[in-house]
Amino acid sequence: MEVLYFAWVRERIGLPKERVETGAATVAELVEELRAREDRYAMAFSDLGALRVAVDQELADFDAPLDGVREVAFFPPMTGG
Amino acid sequence: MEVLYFAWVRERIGLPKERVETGAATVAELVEELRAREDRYAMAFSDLGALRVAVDQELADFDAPLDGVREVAFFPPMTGG
Amino acid sequence: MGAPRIRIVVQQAPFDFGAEADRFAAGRTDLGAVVTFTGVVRDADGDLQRMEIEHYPGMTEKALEAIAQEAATRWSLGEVLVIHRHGPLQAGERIMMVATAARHRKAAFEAADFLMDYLKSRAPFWKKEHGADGAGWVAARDEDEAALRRW
Amino acid sequence: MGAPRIRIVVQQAPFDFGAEADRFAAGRTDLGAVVTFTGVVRDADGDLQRMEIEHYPGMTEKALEAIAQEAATRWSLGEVLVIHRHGPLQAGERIMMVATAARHRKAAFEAADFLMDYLKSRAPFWKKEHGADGAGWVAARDEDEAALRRW
Repeated sequence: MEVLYFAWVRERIGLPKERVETGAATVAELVEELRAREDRYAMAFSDLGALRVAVDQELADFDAPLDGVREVAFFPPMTGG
Repeated sequence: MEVLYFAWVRERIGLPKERVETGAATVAELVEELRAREDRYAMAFSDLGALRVAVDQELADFDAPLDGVREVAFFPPMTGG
Repeated sequence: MGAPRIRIVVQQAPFDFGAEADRFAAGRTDLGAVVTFTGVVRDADGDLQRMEIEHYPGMTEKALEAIAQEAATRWSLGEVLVIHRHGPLQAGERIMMVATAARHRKAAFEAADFLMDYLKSRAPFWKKEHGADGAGWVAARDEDEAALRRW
Repeated sequence: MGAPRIRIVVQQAPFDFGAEADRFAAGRTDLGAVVTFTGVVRDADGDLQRMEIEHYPGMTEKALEAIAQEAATRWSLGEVLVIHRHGPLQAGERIMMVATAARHRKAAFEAADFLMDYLKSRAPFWKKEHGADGAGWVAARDEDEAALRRW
């Protein structure tokens, strides 16, 4: 699965995207796995209320299932316009 | 005093403006004088609810005083934009 | 942000919407939001030969200026533009435009909406449609008068 | 009036606002009302060196298309245009524009307002301001999220 990071999530983790092999059933489980990796991940995911997630390029909730998903993205609230 | 007519008021009366010598104290009194002149005036002023008036180029009511006024205009509700 | 720059244009000739839009508030670094509204001659039934717009020279300019000043009193605006044509127009031609520039989008949107509501019912223009079956004055709509009560 | 013509553009290069405004819905005789909104890089404190806009290629286009389709479901629109830039921008530069064309002004105004509310909080763009004292991500505003609840 491709995992993408944008804005300050990207800056904290230090990369824009990476390939992640995971058995996580939901976004929340994926977040737990990532958090456990290193401090920079723990920092990026310290406050889920400040984060948004997209699953296969659609906005989703943290309890969204990951079955068959190719791409998950984490980012702060959007500031378009 | 100059009296101006616009849109269908102008068409009914048959002229865009005219000089009127009047002792009318208010717009309503001026309307009464004009109505008494000829049928075309009576027709143009038959329904005051369908008319608007401007006194010296400002929208006004029919009871507006005419003392010192140089220009009165009668027209239907406006349709700008 | 102080008094806005207000520009009012009343003319028979077409105006260059693209050029007006392009230069309106151009390069201002204090205004984050620009809204334009453009009114176009519609031909709903496909039989409009032309529209004639009559106006009240002298009062028109004063009324538009007053409407723009009123908008500037209610919202913090950097620039305001109103252009309105009169005379004969064809279907598809641009009749008029308003533009507002403000710090934030809410003020720019509301002020443009307000300008249009006032301009519809309080600026001395009258439209006559000439069609295959004759000509008729466009009637004011009750909802246009009602729209004024929002503000 | 059937499905509207929808055009979505996401690009780094500047866009020609005047030319886009001029050709949007040009010559249509069934659309009486055109609204445009343009967002401009503000430099409130006079110390902005540049703004960087990051986006999510692929999702951005889909999100903008979905927002435009949603507007077309809620209002009867003839044409919809959304242009949004990314990359580095200077103060005073135009970031984005939306345009809506409808029979009457209420639909055109409301749809443009709606598009902006959704675009602010639901399209994957993030702004970073670079100033004399360093750089910082622009925070989403609670009022932007609240604005969505109007619709």
